[in-house]
Parts: sequence; structure tokens; C-alpha cells
Amino acid sequence: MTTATGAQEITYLEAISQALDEEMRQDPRVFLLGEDIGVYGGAFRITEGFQDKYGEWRVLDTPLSESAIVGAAIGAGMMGMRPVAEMQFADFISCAFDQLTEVAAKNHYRWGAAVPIVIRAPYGGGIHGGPFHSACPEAWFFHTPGLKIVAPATAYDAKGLLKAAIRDNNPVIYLEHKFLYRRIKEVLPEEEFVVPIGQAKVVREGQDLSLITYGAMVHVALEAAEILEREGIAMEVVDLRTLVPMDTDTILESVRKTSKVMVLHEDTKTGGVGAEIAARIAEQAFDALDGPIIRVAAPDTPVPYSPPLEAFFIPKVDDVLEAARGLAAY
Amino acid sequence: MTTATGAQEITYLEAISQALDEEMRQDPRVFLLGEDIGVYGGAFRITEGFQDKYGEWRVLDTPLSESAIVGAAIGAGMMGMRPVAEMQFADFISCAFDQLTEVAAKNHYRWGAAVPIVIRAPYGGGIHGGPFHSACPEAWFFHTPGLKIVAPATAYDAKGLLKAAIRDNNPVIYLEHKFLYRRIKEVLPEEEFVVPIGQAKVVREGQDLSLITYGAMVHVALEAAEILEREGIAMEVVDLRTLVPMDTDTILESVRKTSKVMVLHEDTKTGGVGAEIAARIAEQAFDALDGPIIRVAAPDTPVPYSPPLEAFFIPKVDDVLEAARGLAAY
Amino acid sequence: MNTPIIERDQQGVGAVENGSGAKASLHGTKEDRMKIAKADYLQMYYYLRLTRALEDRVTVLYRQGRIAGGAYTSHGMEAISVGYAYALHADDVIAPYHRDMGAYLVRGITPGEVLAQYLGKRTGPTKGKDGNVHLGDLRRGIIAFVSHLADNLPVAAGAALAFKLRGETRVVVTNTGDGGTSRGDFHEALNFASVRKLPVVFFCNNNQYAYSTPLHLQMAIRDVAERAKAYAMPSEIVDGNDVGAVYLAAQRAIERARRGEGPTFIECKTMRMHGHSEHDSAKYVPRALLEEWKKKDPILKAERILREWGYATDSDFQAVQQRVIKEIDTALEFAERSPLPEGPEALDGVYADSEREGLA
Amino acid sequence: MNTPIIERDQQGVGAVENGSGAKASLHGTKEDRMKIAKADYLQMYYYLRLTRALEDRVTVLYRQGRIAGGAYTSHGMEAISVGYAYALHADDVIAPYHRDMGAYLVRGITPGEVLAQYLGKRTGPTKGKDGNVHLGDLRRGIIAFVSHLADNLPVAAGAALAFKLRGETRVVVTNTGDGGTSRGDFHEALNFASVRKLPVVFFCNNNQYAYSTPLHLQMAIRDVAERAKAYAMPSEIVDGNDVGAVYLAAQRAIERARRGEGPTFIECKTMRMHGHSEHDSAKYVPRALLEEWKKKDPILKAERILREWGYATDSDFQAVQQRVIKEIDTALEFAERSPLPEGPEALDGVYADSEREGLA
Ligand SMILES: Cc1ncc(C[n+]2csc(CCOP(=O)(O)OP(=O)(O)O)c2C)c(N)n1
Ligand SMILES: Cc1ncc(C[n+]2csc(CCOP(=O)(O)OP(=O)(O)O)c2C)c(N)n1
Ligand SMILES: [Mg+2]
Ligand SMILES: [Mg+2]
Repeated sequence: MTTATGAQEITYLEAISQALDEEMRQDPRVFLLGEDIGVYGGAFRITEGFQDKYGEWRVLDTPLSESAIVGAAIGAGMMGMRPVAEMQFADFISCAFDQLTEVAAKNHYRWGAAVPIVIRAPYGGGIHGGPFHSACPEAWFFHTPGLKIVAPATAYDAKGLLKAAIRDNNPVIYLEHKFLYRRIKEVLPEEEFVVPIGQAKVVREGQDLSLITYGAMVHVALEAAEILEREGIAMEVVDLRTLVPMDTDTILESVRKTSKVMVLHEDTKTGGVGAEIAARIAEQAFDALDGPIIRVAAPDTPVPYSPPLEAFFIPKVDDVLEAARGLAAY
Repeated sequence: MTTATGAQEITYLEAISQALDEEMRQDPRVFLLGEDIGVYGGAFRITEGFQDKYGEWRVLDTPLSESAIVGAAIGAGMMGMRPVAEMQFADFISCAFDQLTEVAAKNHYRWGAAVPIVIRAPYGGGIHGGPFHSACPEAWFFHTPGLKIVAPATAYDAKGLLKAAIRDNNPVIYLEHKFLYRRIKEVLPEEEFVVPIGQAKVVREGQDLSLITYGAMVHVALEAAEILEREGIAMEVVDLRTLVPMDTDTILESVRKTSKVMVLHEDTKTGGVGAEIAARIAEQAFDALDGPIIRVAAPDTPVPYSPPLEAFFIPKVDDVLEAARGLAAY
Repeated sequence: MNTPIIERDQQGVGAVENGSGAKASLHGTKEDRMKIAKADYLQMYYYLRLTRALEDRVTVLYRQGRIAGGAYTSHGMEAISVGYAYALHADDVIAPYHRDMGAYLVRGITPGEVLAQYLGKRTGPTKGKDGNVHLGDLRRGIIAFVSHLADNLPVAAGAALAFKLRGETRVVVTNTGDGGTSRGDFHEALNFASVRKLPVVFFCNNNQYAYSTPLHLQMAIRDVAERAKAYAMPSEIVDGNDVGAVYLAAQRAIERARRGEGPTFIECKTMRMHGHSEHDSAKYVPRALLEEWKKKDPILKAERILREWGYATDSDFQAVQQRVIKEIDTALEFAERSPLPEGPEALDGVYADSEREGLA
Repeated sequence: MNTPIIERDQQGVGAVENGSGAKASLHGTKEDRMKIAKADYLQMYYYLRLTRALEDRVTVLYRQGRIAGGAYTSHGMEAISVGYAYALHADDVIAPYHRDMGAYLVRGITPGEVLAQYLGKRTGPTKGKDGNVHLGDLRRGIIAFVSHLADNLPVAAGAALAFKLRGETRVVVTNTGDGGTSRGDFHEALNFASVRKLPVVFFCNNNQYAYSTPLHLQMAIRDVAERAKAYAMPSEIVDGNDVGAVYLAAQRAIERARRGEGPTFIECKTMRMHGHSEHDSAKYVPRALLEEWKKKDPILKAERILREWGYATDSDFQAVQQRVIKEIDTALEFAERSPLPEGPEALDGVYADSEREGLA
């Protein structure tokens, strides 16, 4: 789609492709590896045409071996390359878990070896992928010191954070939400930009309560905020953008301003990222609180396949509205 | 050691052995598998003599293959056996992560197949094991619906919970703390007993503040409570014993009684089990709270090896005292 | 890099010596005729047809946008899962992979259940919790497929271990794709099974591609069967498009396992005739290759042999085809009539009760 | 189950044909003499002695209770890591496992650093963060060992991939135990390296046990080298107690990798002469077996060959031994004098700064 000024709207998916392309063009150390990313262009076609442009070594089709993909990325990264590894679906990251938590995460702490790698993980539900193609894997890695995690909610952040991730000297898990791939778009600046890792963003101001969220849920939050506004409730929405390192300051600032806070995520509730956010607030801003800290999150089950089940499972605008009304009235 | 009445004191380690032995004797479906558990009797000698007693198939030495160990346990469990798999150190559970989270945890939800397996995981620090022999792996699995997790702090619970875990129809991760193996002992009842999964225990009563904890930290908590008592602060100590399913009622009851609460664990802080406990309290007992929810936990780093570093890393009585005094004065 | 196995395959796998030292099975020989009774061959033919008709219907439903998730078919590879499943006893167990629809059907999963599963209905074996070919039912001896490829191989070994521990003579058969053999769990499972001589048979559907990845980018060996050497495991290479050959190879390996002699690895040479899933046009596969393999279609091959052996005539084939189409029609009606689950059912069944469910 | 390889080994591996089809290296032959210069052999002998003396000292310190954690030695297996490390160029890279002390020393880690590491001192390569043989330093081309066995094999392949991508002729050598070859990561790494012909050499220290687990409970094959067949990877079996044989085999494989011809697998037959770690009395190993292997000690073997080839005499050996003992004394003094880290240093270094550290 083209806007009135002639600028091109770019989808979330295209933003990711652009970031990869720009970084590969600028930095010969950057290369990609993963299953079916070459000739096929990736399961989601993010690297379509890349192999023609950069050759079959810089866009490397690997055997079906997630652990080797991540392990090889680590080795190449330590030798000065900037590998970007793709998990075909984030769900399969469980097969590379050990390499991530034991090798990538600990090398710098143990012996000072930087591991500048990016793991792209297409994640999240809403696409009827069922228990093995819908996972939100962030909490596992959130609890693993040595890894960074980013989770953009917009095309702008998708591009800017991926470029920052590639330039970072640490292992970064890049969570790209499959539901957003083709559903959101925006005009991006023509000039180069990077979104620094570690900075949350207040995406909507409000003074009655705060909602802390990230990923696809940012859009659910904004939709809910719009409705609440009409009911006279001004909900502030904070998009974390980066999960590790977490921008606690921005969270606490918002809480201090509104005195009431909710956390929203698509991942299951128990032990999710929301628990940590709630705990930090309860620890560091207790005095500012004027009500319980409410979490809206998926129930503690695998992601079910059948549309009515999945619809029930994934947090919805209504869930946010209900919780927000309750909290506002507290 | 023998007490005045002639009853034998049993270490935490012996309690584990006893539970395995009793369950194997009573139930032919129970068998053990793992690395070096047979001839050698296991890295910590928990199954010493078992192979002589039960043969080389029911005490099965496996190749060095954690994923196969857990996978095979799952398969045997689904076919009606009751496998107890040993990870030589809990740290190596990362190599079996995928089998646990994708296969064991999801089978019953997806298609109704019960997976009655126990994964024994010798965990925790304080033994100068360094970054790969000291891990507390609970938070990863705590966030995985479908798994149960128990973490006994006493010989009594070690025995009773292991028996309950073996009899449970679900995958249970049994966290046995290496530091406690030979350091604590008690006289156990002669008659058979089981400690039901899912019940926390108030191990010390108090009304000034509550401390929620589990595993080796229970002993740190009790030592701190003793000292605080002398200072006029009555700290209640709750030993969770089971992490999943969590006994939220007992936690909330204690919080409602004392109005002030701390959470203590040896695992690293961010995204740890303590975050969930704090979040539940902040959500469900906010009205009862008279101060911030304080977490005392290890810092967000791998477990360092050198004694001064490790001593700094692991939460200590002093850390609890300092936090408790602050909270009591709040 | 090695050239893909394709060229040689085109000459008909069963008929040639292969370089790997693995036994090569002949197909359609007189010797085979003595080993496969007419009733059995016809029954397998029926299952080939049923599988084809069912999956063709799935493809149609997918194109009509009536399947919410993905759809995978075994089109052109039906002989593999029909053949191995047919060789099993009722109390044996299978742990299939995602192109084994024939095995589900042979084991008694009905086409209605399959379509209900695809449509997310409560009457599917997973009650809507899971989709497509993730069908499992312990009562029918079926361990449900897990997307994570090769994850079920250690599980299959473990099921076999249970049988061995109890002194039962039951056997487990599992299958994986050529791509799946690159995963660590493949290695750990075959190694463990071999060390302990477990009663499990490892099939490999070598359809020459893993999604878009051709065999020579998946492994440096020409025959997947070479992988078995790392475990001192006997292996066999079989024409995966010949249901009789697969059946006999499966039977040999299953009986070997039943006798306590340990696991066998069976590579079935075949070709993936559709895209990886129904959304994939598979442009990366040379058209000529598909044309070539179309001639080797397992149903055509079965019909040729049935005719040659005097087991059946064209009118028998037509009757079977009419029968299966009717079965699929009825099945679809059933699936369509079946209710969707209600949202809150999403919360059910994360944990098993204390009562043991399923079969032991 | 297979019988362990032990019996055959006792006849001297290098001298016999082996059943696996892998090349068997001879040792101590005249041909070898022409390939190894006197200075090089003497230098390797020095490293054998240095490794032995250093690890003997570690054992003593462990028994004195002065090492907080565990202690692992390569006693009787020093020839393997000395041999392969000595065959490398300065800018090549190693990813050793836990019985490769010789390689660390050859690559320039000092005995003082090793002892500082064991004692948890700030002057150890990990500044007290990690213990025992978890030594790493990218400037010296050493990727630190990770306890999780075989984890560093994909990492080694990845380092080799970096060299290949940049068109460099550098090579990576990695090592694993017989037990470590059962892990999934072993399979994934060798498969990937082979498909992409990466410049990496996979050594395997087959010391016949993994902790208490004998080879026949670890794998069904007789020679670990059989594993290489699954990857169409050339393999070689070598007498792991003969430093010259290891060195030459390493050289062949390294130069092959350097020429872009891909990875090689080298099985070194040897025996673990101590317990798994110093706390383990290894009662499960037959005493006779240890007696037999004591005669094949790599230092004795090296001395015999050095004498035979006229490269050195007993007085040379004594001089080396005196030299290394002095070096170890000095090293221990250094380690003892070194400060322990302060508690809060535990918080340092979880993340790298934006400035790249280490060598590219
Ligand atoms: C561990 C894992 N990684 C990636 C995928 C995604 N995926 C699904 S099927 C497939 C290709 C499988 O190829 P193969 O094993 O040869 O089976 P085929 O589909 O060709 O029958 C891939 C990459 C997966 N399911 N599991
Ligand atoms: C993944 C993993 N599982 C278990 C262990 C515990 N462990 C340490 S060394 C060892 C035996 C290793 O045997 P092998 O690979 O043959 O090497 P060796 O010690 O004999 O040289 C075991 C089981 C480990 N380090 N990593
Ligand atoms: Mg395939
Ligand atoms: Mg060994």
C-alpha cells in the first residue's frame, strides 16, 4: 500500500527482511543459517531471494538439526562472525535449548568469550498452529542470565531491534510474532535507524491505570485502551519491546503515575514474564500501589488447536476490559 | 547415628534410597534408568547395591544420552511402567529439555496419554560445583504446564514425596538438593508414609512476617528465624515442598496472618519461582499487605566456582536477616 | 557433496544392488507371492486406496479453506505406513510420523475421526486439542506424533523397553523422514535401542526432501541406511512404493525383534509427490523427477502386481475405489455433524487423574 | 551385546587390521621417523612430561583437600591431546574436552594458570568463575570446555564454518570421550560438518569407560570409528598412547581439512588409568586391565621410541623430568600467591560490552 505522500507501507514481515538485508549488505560478517531459508526463502518467506543475492554460504540451508544450528552459530560468532540463526518455528527452540542456556548464555561469564549471535524465533498463536506451532518460549530464556530477548510489536521496532540485535555482542533471542507478520504495516523512515535494546516505550498515555505488555498483545492493549477511553478510563500502555534487559524504570514510572497496574501477555500465566514484572512492582513500587497487580495471560495449558479452544486460550480485548474495569473501580 | 530410643537417624540421601527401594519392592512396574546407576550405584551412591538386588534391567545403566533417558522413560511409562530416571546432575536436564516440555508435558493434554515418570534431579549449589554442577533448574519447568515439581527440604519429605511422585500418574521432576544429602538427618517413622504432592507446610509459626521458601533454603530460613526471634521479630516460615501444583492457599493464609511477606530461593532472581509467588500475593492478597513483597534470591548470573564467589552468590542467613529487619520495620 | 540418490532410484531401487551393504529387497517376485496371501494383499490395497481417498479429501478441504491449520499428506508414499502397520499384531504399538496416515487407518483410527481432527471437532482423537496428523490412542496401540521430528524415537525405544522388561513379545514400529534422521534424538534412540537389543523397528521414509531441503544437503551419505552402521544395527533398503515389499521387510524385522534379536533399520526409498504441506507448491522439486515417480505410484504398482499374481482384476479395483469414496463421504458427514469443543474445554486434561488411563 | 574392545586392544591396536574399515596407523615405524623431526618429538615428550607432572600435582592437591571442586586427569592418555595440539598451526583453534590438559599446555596455557584455576584464583583463565579443566582463551585459540558432553562439537563445527566462510585455511580440532559420542549433539555436529565439508577434525578419546560405564553398554559397535560411517566421514583408528602416531594422524587429518576436503574422525584407543575423577576409586575396572595398560604408558612408549630412533637417551629424559618438576613448583607458588576473587566479582561479566572482545 502506498500513502498519499508516495511512501511505501511495510509489513512487520518485510521489516524483518529489510533489517537482515541491510545488515548483510553493510557487514560481511553477517550470515544466516537455518532450515529451508535458502532456495525456499524460509517457511515464512522472510529470506526470499536472499540466496540469489548473497550466495548459498551466507544464506546457509542446514540439516534438520536445531542444536547444531545454534551450536554452529555460537562457534562462528566466537570466531568473529555475526550469525543470524532461524528456528523454523519458535517451538523447535526446545531442541536447541541446551546450546542456548549452557553454551551461549554462559561463555562470556565463564571465560570472557563474546557470543554475538541472533536466534530468530517466529512465535505466538492465533494462527491455528496447535500445541507445537504456537508457543511463546520467552519465559524459559528470560530466566537464563546471559541471554537477551527482544519482542517487537511494530514494523518499526521489528526492523530497528533486529539491527540492534545483530550488532549486539551477546546472544539475542529475537521473538517475531507470526500473527503480526502480514497483519500490521507502517511507513518506515528512509534513513537508517536502530532501536536500542533495553528501552520500553509508552505507546499510549493515561493516568488511571497502567498496562504493561509486549508483542502481539500490544495491539490488544491499544484496542482495549480505546474502548476504555470512551468509558472514561484512561489506560496507559507500556510496550516493553525488550524483555531482557528489562526497562524497569519505565515500568515503575508508569506505575507511580497511575497507581494501578495490569500486566498482559500471550504466554501462559504461571512463571511467565508477567510474574517478574508484578514482583518487581510489588517490591520496588509498593508504596505507589492503589490496588492489586492484575495479570491477564493465557491459562496454564499447551496451546490448543481447534479455533474455539484457541480463541478461549489467547487473551482477548474483552479479558483486558473486564480486568481493567475491575481494577479501575478498586 | 542412633537416638536414645534406639531409632536410627536417616540422612536425606538415605531417605531417597529407601523410597526407591520400597517402591521397587512393592511395585514391579517401578524401574530405574540413568547413567552409572547400576554397578557404580550412581554418582551420589543413591542406588548403591540396587543392581545386585533388582538386576541389571530394573536398574538400567544407559548410554550417555539424557534425551534418550527421558524419552525412553516416557515410552515405558505410557506402556504401564513406572520409570524413575536419574539425571547425574540436574544441570544435564537441559539436554533432555525438549523431551520434557514437548513430549512428557503435553501428551496427556493432547491425547489423554498419562506419562507416569519421575525425573530425579540432584540440584543446587554450595558444593563448589561451578556453573555446570550447581544449577537450580526449577523455573524452566515451573513455567511448563503438564509437569509437576517437588523439592523436599527434609529427609521425611524426601522420602514421602518421592514415593508420592512415583505413584503419581504425571511426569514429576523430583529436585533433590545435593547440599542436603549428607548434612541433614532425622528419625523416620517405621511404618510406611507418603507426603502428598501439592501441600506446603508451615514449618515455623510467627506473626510478624512470612517467609516462603523451599529446598535447602528452608534451613537458612529457620536459622534466620531463630535469630530474629531473639530480636523480637516472629517470622513464619512456609516450606512449599511442592512447586507445581503450588499450594497457594497456605501461602495466602500466612500472608493474611502476618501482612508482610518475603520469598527466598537459591535459584536466580529474575523469572524465578519467587516472582510467581510474589505475583500471586500481589494479585490475590493485596488488601492484606502491609509492606512490599521482598525477594531474597541469587543474583542473575551463572553459579560461580571459586568459594568466595559462590558464597557471595548463594543467599545466606545474613541476607534474610537484613531483608527481614527492613521489612519488619516498614 | 554427494549427488542425490535420485538417479539410481529411477532405475527401481529394489532391483539393484546398493552400495551400502544393506540388504535390498526385491519386489513383486514369485517368492513374494508365496509369502503374501491374496486376502492380505487385497486388504493392503484397500488401505492404500482408503488412505489416498482420505488424504485427497483433506487436500480438497484445505483448498476450500475449511481446515484451520496445516495439512500434510502421504500422497505417493502410502505403501510405507500401510505396509509396516499391516505387518503388526494387534497388541503391538506404533509411533508414526507425519506421513503415516495408512498406519493410523490400519490400526483402526476411522476416516471420520481423522476428518474430525482436521476440522477441530470434539470427536477427533484429541478432542480438538491438537490438529492434522497428531492422532494418538493407546487403546489402539498408537503413540501420537509430536511435531518435533525424531522426538518419538526415544519414546518408541522406551515402549519397547517396557515390553522387554515385562518379558512380553510385543514390538514397536516407528518411522521418521530422511530429515528427521539428522536430529540428535534419532542418534540417541538408535544407539540406546541397539545397545539394549530392544524390540523396536526404525523405519525411515526417504522421500528425498525435507521440506525444501534435498538429501545431499541433509546428509553426506547416499543411503540413509548407512546411518544404521553407527549402531551395528542391521538395515534394509526397500522400495517404499511397493506395499508388498514394505510389508515383507517389516515382517522380517518385526519377527526378528519379537525373537529378542534387537532393532532393525529399514530405509524406504520413495518420493514426496505433494508439497511439504498443502500450502507449498514445491517449486524446488524438478518436475521431471515428479513425472518419473508418478509412474511408480504405489497404487498403480499394487494393481500391477495384483493383476500379475492373479489376485484381482480391474473391476475389483473399481469396487474398492467406490467403497472407499463412500466411506470418506460418510466420514466427512460424521465430521461435519460433530460438534466443535466449547472454549472452556481448553482447560481440561493438562494433568492425568490418579486413576491410570489408557492401555498398559 | 558385543564384547568390549579390550582384548584386541591388548594386542596393540596400531599393529593389527581392524574390522571397521577405518585406516589403522602403525606406530614407531621407520617411516614415522622420517616424518617427525627430533626437535618436535622431544618437544612433544616435554609436553607429555609436563602434563603428567602438572596433573600429578593436581591429584596431590586434591587429596590434600586444597581443591574445592572436582579434579579430572588425563593420566595415561596425555599423548592424545599433546599429539593433536602439536600438529596445529598457531592460528588454528581447539575445542578440547575434559582429558586434554596436554592440548592446553601446547597452546600456551601455563601450569600456573591451570593451578590458579583449580584453586579458584583470580589469575586463572576464568578468574575463578569456573573450575578445573574449563579453561578457555580465544587469544590462544582455545574454546573452553562445557561440562555438557559433546556440546562443543557443533560449536567446533561453527568455528570451522567461520573459517570456511572467510576463505581462511584455519582448522579446528575437537575431542570427545567414547561416552560423549552417544549424545545427540555428536550426531548433529558430525552430520553438519560432513555435509558442508567443514575444516574440523573430530578426535575421540576411547578410554573404554565413561565414568563407570564400559564401552559395550555405551554402544553396540566395537570401534567408535564406526560412527563416522553415518556421515560418510573418513576415519582412522590410532594408538592413543603413541604420541607420534597421534601427531601424524592429526597432521594428515588437519592438512586434509586445510585443503578443503572436509572433516575426519580419529579414534584414539587408550585406557583411563585413574578414576573418573579423583574421588572415584574405579573399582569397576578390572585390575588386570590396568596392569596391562600400565605397560603401554605413553611416556614409556615415547621414551622407547626416542631411544630406538636415537633421538634421546635416559639422561635427556631425566633432565626433562627435572625441568618440568621445577616448572610445576614455580607454577604452584604462583597459584598460591595469587589472590582469590572478592565476592562481588561474582556479578561481573554476564554480558559482553559493545566492544568486541577476544580474537576473531
Ligand atoms: C525439530 C523440528 N524442526 C523443524 C521442524 C519443521 N519441519 C516439519 S516437517 C519438516 C521436514 C521434514 O522432513 P523429513 O523428515 O524428511 O520428512 P518428510 O516431511 O519429508 O516426510 C520440517 C523442517 C519440525 N517439525 N521439527
Ligand atoms: C550431558 C552430560 N551428561 C552427563 C555428564 C556427567 N559426566 C561427566 S564425564 C562423564 C563420563 C564421560 O565419559 P567419556 O565421554 O567416555 O569421557 P572420559 O571421561 O571417559 O574421558 C559423565 C557421565 C556430563 N558431563 N554431561
Ligand atoms: Mg523427507
Ligand atoms: Mg571414556
